[in-house]
Amino acid sequence: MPDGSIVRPYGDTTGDGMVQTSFTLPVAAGPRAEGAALQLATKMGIEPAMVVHSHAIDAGYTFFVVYGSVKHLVDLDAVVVEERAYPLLSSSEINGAIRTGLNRKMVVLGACIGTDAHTVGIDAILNVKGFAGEKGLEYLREMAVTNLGAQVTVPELVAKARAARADAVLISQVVTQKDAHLRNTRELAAAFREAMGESRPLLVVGGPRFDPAMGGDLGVDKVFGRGTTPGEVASYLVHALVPQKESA
Amino acid sequence: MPDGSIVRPYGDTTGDGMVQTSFTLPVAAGPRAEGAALQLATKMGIEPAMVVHSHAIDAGYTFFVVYGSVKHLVDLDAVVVEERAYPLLSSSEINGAIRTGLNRKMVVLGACIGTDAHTVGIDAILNVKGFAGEKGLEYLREMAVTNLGAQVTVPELVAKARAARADAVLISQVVTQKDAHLRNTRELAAAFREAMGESRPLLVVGGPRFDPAMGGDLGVDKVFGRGTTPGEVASYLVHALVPQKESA
Amino acid sequence: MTALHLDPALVARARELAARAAQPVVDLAHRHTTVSVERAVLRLAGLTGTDPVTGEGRTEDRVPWVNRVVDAVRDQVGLESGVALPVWDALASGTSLQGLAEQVGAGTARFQIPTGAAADRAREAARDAVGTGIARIDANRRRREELVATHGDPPRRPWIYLIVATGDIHEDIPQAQAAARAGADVIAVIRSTGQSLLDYVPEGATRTGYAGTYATQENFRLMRAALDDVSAELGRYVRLTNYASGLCMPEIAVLAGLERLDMMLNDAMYGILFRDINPRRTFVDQRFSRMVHARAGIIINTGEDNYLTTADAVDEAHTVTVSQLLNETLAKEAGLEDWQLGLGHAFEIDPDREESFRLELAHALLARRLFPDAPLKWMPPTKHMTGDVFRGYLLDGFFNLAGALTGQGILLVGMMTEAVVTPWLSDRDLAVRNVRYVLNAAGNLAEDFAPPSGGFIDRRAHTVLTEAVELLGRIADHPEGLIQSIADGTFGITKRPPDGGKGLDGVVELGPDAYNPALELLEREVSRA
Amino acid sequence: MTALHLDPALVARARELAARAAQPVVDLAHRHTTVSVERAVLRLAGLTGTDPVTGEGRTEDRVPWVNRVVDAVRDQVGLESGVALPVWDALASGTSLQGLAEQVGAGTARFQIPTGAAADRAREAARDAVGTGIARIDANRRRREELVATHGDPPRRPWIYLIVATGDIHEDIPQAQAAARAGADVIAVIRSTGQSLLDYVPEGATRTGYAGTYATQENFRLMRAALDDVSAELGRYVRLTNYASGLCMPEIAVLAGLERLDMMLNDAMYGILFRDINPRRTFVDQRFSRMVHARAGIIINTGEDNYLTTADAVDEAHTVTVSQLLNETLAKEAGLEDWQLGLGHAFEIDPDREESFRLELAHALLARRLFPDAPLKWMPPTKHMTGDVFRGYLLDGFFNLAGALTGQGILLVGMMTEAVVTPWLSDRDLAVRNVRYVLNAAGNLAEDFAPPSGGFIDRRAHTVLTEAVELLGRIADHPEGLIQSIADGTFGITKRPPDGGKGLDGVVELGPDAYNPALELLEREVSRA
Ligand code: B12
Ligand code: B12
Ligand SMILES: Cc1ncc(COP(=O)(O)O)c(C=O)c1O
Ligand SMILES: Cc1ncc(COP(=O)(O)O)c(C=O)c1O
Repeated sequence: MPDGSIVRPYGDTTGDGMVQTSFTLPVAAGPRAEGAALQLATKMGIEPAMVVHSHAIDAGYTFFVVYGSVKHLVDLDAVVVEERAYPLLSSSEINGAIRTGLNRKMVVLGACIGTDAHTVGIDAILNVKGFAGEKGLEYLREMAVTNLGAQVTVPELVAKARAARADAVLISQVVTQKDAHLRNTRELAAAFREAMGESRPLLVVGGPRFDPAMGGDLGVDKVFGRGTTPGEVASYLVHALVPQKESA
Repeated sequence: MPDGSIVRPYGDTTGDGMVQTSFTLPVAAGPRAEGAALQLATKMGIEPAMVVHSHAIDAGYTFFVVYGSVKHLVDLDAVVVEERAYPLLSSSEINGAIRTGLNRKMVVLGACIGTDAHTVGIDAILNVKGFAGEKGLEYLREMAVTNLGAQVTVPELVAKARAARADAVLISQVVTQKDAHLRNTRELAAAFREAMGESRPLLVVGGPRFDPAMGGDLGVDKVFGRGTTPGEVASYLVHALVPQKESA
Repeated sequence: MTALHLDPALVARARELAARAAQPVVDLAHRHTTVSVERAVLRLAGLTGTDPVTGEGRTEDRVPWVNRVVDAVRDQVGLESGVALPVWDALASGTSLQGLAEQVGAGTARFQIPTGAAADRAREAARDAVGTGIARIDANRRRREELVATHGDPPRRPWIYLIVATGDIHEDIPQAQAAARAGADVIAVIRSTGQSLLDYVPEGATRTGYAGTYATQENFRLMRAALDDVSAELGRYVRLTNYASGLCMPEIAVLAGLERLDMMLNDAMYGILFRDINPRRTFVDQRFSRMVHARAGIIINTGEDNYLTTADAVDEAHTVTVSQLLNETLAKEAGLEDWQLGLGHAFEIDPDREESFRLELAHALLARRLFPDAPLKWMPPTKHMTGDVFRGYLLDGFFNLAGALTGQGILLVGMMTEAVVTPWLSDRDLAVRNVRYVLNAAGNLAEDFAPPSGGFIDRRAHTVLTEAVELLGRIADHPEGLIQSIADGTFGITKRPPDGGKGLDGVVELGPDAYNPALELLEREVSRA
Repeated sequence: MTALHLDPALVARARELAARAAQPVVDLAHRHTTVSVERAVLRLAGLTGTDPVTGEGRTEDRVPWVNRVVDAVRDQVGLESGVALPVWDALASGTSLQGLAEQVGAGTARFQIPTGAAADRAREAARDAVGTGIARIDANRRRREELVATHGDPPRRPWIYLIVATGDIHEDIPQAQAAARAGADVIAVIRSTGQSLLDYVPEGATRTGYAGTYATQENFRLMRAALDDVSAELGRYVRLTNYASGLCMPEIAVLAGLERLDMMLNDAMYGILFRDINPRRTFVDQRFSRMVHARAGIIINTGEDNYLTTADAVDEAHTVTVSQLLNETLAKEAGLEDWQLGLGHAFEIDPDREESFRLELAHALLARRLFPDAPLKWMPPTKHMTGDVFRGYLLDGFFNLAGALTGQGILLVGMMTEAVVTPWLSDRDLAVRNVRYVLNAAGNLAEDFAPPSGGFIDRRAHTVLTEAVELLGRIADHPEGLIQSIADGTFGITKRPPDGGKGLDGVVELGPDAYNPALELLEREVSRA
């Protein structure tokens, strides 16, 4: 592996730029379809592109597998990484920080909003059982966690958050078809802004298809993606909600 | 399937532009690598791109699977198809055309050049056994076919072609690593130009990784790719070598 | 094939305990009705359409007339007697059911509970009206039998079951036809997320679902017609499946019968556990819906596979067996026969676990032996699928092999993109190629598959059966049986209290004069069974 | 595991016929030497390096001194007596072997065949010189045994065998180490296309191969050292493999012994059939090379898999069995023991063929039963692999399963990109994950795999064995045995006449006074065997 900041995909030789791709075109199988596949591959920057496989799907579609070298360079310096801007804390550090910094329990609400009924993800974060060996937030003595479960409507959630004087609201979105997760998240953010303005709780969303970099444009404070662990989330909550000097 | 001339890849909805791609980057697994993968996907035109999987390979590499929608449009009208510019003839038509049009047997030489020892492809075209149910060129009464087998050097081949007064020389190139097939083909074309100029035999090359459209730039008369059948080749030879009016 | 033998005494005990555990639920169902059961009665009597003044423009948001009428009856006279008596009493004046609905819309309809002769007339009229719906269901059943006779059944078991889920019926249709041409024997159209929580059945041809397409009578009709075309084209009857479980189980069951669907996902507990629907509501609804399925000759598919997405497939394997036995008991009580019981189970063991494949075989064989005459539904890996689609394609191949080795009846084809997107056209095509390879190349490997008694697979199967019997014992011994065990989180480690969840307000205790013409007509079926 | 039993009489008959069919080849080998055998003698005596004035700059194009010397001897006095006598006679004057080579380069060296006392002195000197090479091979064998003892052998069978082939030794090394960390037990570095047709062994660390990396002593050394490092890191001795078959079989075998390679592709017929090398040349070369391997404790891998890439895997299955029996006979005659016989076979049946997987199992089981003590080498699908890499990944999974079910010894890991490119880093990584899944999840399925006698698999195995015995009979009955059958196109439907092909001019009939110190020292081995 080269240590320069410019890299290319690696097939079997440094710099060969090799990638694999597959897709279906709504074109009947045949030379025209193959040509169309090559055209697309070329537009994707694969040159030379090899259409190594194609087969008809039903009458009007053709599936392709294409291999080749992409001309694009990857500039590692230009990569914006959501580097964790806060330390990973142990359970006792977290409890300690809250006790001293907040001198009351931190109130956390969790739910799956909209029609999404996938609770395994939020449960993994909240329930004692936890995830990847880490216990969930409910296990933390200084957090008062309520898991509202699935299919909670945004209005319900806003009402519950106000009533519970929640410090943070954690929501999960797993269904992404037609970008449902993005729309629902924006709707949530808007509703909280609307209802509580500045005094709104910290909004945290998570789900396997979120890009952690997109928090800002969704109007929430933090976005967690694939494979998040409870510890990361708890540490973030402390970082974001407990006066800094203390949590240091 | 839409009949417009502009199409996009099809995932599960017309126009969604969905594609799958996978590649390895010479970057240690981690957020930086994920970001790099997203950057590459974006450069390939995949927006939004989802890095749906990644795992470390050894210490310094990461493998990625990415899904997403490519913004590129495929213009079917712009597709240059090597439409067969000649009719597919039956064995008897071919023999007939040669007899009447050439009034002698058509002399065909076949070989794998360079260090390439893959003969199954050329054998499929030449040997009686044939391919995909079609008998090979040796089966045609009016063709005098010699299969020189594998690992024939270019000088040997030129000499043999001259001696045999070959009408056509068919060569196969299967190994493509480091574009060996392209280099070898160009070398072959140059050698024949050199040695015989205008009077050189028809040069036909084939192999699974050739793009039939690239004949010109390789300096040969015709290129055949994946899944070629003997009938296509024989028909082409008649088309190219037998005075037109006759072969009609 | 294998000689795996189960202790017949243990098996008998399991069934007896399951019956006992389910009894409180059956009693509950006999004592109650629900808004959806009553709406189903009106649907059988032919009431369709929606109230044009409701909804936000999209037909699928409009409130169906059946809801308006049942709500009106409930407001005015309550549902303790069912809707049939007040409605057909109101119709005695001569107005049509549709006309009455419009009066309800206009707020001019008045209901009362008829008594004496009026009640007799209302009962009779209701029976006739509902009878036409049942007759149509019967006709569809005969029609199916004819079509199977002409086009033929799939060449071999397991039947290949494919899902389409674009959200748009007009995208679903070509994809379903493509899937059938590619080899699918059964097409399932999954519903838009959360439809199961709507307390009404949307209407019309819909194009706006999320991760699934609305289950509407019109969508049913369009898809069944499209599949009839490919069936003729392919010379093989292609079956259509949809989902009953949810708040509208009874009505969807009726619509499935009216539009000749062939299979329905119908689980006695799925709605409770995975949609947080009230247990009482679900238990009343499921019984009615299953009686309709029984009459329609529809094969039900149960949802035990879902447990393994929230619970561990090895630790909780016995809960699947317990649930299968409970679903069987409840299904038979509702008149379904063995050949209609597509009991569910799944290939959900962590693939990184040592011996995972042989554990799967042990579980699948246990189900096969326990329900020899049921067309078991074998579900693919989902929970442990990842974005590594190559690995996913391999796992699905081994899932297919397990299906062939253990003689499963219905094989839900797994998708390599399970962890990524709802299936693409190409995912489905590749998935069927995977199935075809495995069945052609290794389909008969069962001949060489003979887990020795006392061997790993044999021991595992017996362990699971024993654990299942123990659990059934605990459930049966509790006065409230099943209902209590659900509250305790026995299935899918999900706790659901008897009075929690959605739709409880739609449950009504029946009065002495309660009358439900559909039940009356269908009970015959049950007694026949 | 399975009870497949082969008729012992038939098996015995097969071996006896194989021995008879191979005898003419053995006799031929005894009566001849080749330029490569003689060069191997000089290499054992320590002659290395290339003639600087040859080649086009790249070291790998330069002519090695061993070639220059053997050619010079041949020009001046012929090779009928071998090189040892004339060379060590010339060295009597006191010059070093290296010095003599330079004289040859300068054209000043003069050779003669010594007689009487001079001949005795030359023989003795030659024996001592070659003895040092043999001693180094022996030391390497002991060293391997030590390292295996310290690091340990792979935890289980089959051993996982991975190929690297970048063409550049410096890309190969990190890839080989990555492969080992990913789980490879054996690393094979395939050669640049066509190296096997070079009548010399290139020298140096090379970066310019096509679809493979040159087999050079330096490349051997670099890779073995790199693997020794990972072996220590992983606590598992990672074996290294290269290819002997070709025009330089004897020399490459010597280099493999000198650099402690652990396995070598070495087939008595591969060069003939797939590289059009002259049959006589190959038969003489293979015997010498195998004697060296025997001494070095190297496991050979034969190439029957290749037949199935040009011939149909079902129609010609028996030719694989025949070839395995011939390779066994010839190997034993050369002193190799059962544990050194990695006999090849492959999963090459058309996957679209009904029952293809069970046919594969039948063939693989036959080999397993026929050679119970040999570490069979199980080769993946190649011919029927296509650009559909998903299908390819699935096929490789079933290939892995077949390997586990039938107890194969060495599993050459298949690549999903087989039909596309030489393996990428990621292909290899995904391929090992595939193997790991199959072996972890289903590795013990053999316990449940019991093809009934009289069943499909049993019948197929017997058919193939019977066809093999018939063919062996026909070969054995012919005066020229094997040589004739090769001319007839018996293997891989490829015809190779005795006097055709490359390298015939390198074959020399031995004279009465012929002397080969290496053979003399190695024969002991043979007689020991
Ligand atoms: C389990 C499961 C179900 C179960 C859910 C049970 C339950 N109570 O949750 C059941 C069977 C009920 C189900 C049903 C459906 N499912 Co579902 N299901 C899955 C499955 C197999 C696994 C999901 C899962 O549990 N992952 C494990 C958890 C731990 O991972 P996770 O969710 O990513 O969570 C982690 C991170 O994302 C993050 N995280 C997640 N949420 C949050 C929240 C916060 C605040 C934070 C900080 C972090 C965080 O932390 C977690 C731990 O690392 C996936 C396929 C797959 N393999 O991914 C499909 C999948 C998610 N389902 C899908 C669909 C479509 C459905 C249905 C709509 C299908 C249908 N029409 O019937 C139904 C209806 C569900 C509904 N109404 O929403 C699709 C979604 C497609 C898409 N991308 O839009 C998937 C991808 C399958 C597919 N390919 O079709 N499903
Ligand atoms: C069979 C085979 C072999 C056999 C060859 C036997 C023989 N006598 O041909 C053996 C085992 C000897 C072999 C050896 C090697 N092989 Co090989 N082999 C293959 C394999 C499995 C199949 C090729 C084949 O027969 N295809 C079937 C024929 C019918 O298809 P085809 O060649 O494409 O031909 C069709 C068309 O292309 C066209 N066509 C082809 N030629 C011509 C010519 C004309 C004039 C026309 C008109 C048409 C035409 O028509 C044909 C019919 O449709 C491929 C992998 C694969 N599945 O493709 C690897 C493959 C080609 N081999 C490969 C390699 C690297 C080698 C080796 C170099 C490996 C090594 N270092 O040891 C060696 C050495 C070979 C050498 N020196 O060239 C690589 C090439 C990689 C690359 N793209 O550069 C492949 C792709 C495998 C891999 N992924 O590594 N191989
Ligand atoms: C038995 C059963 N019913 C219904 C469904 C679908 O329910 P919903 O539409 O609520 O996702 C499923 C899905 O897994 C199921 O298993
Ligand atoms: C027995 C044997 N030897 C050698 C080779 C490699 O030979 P070459 O380097 O000529 O490709 C192979 C490759 O398949 C083989 O099977």
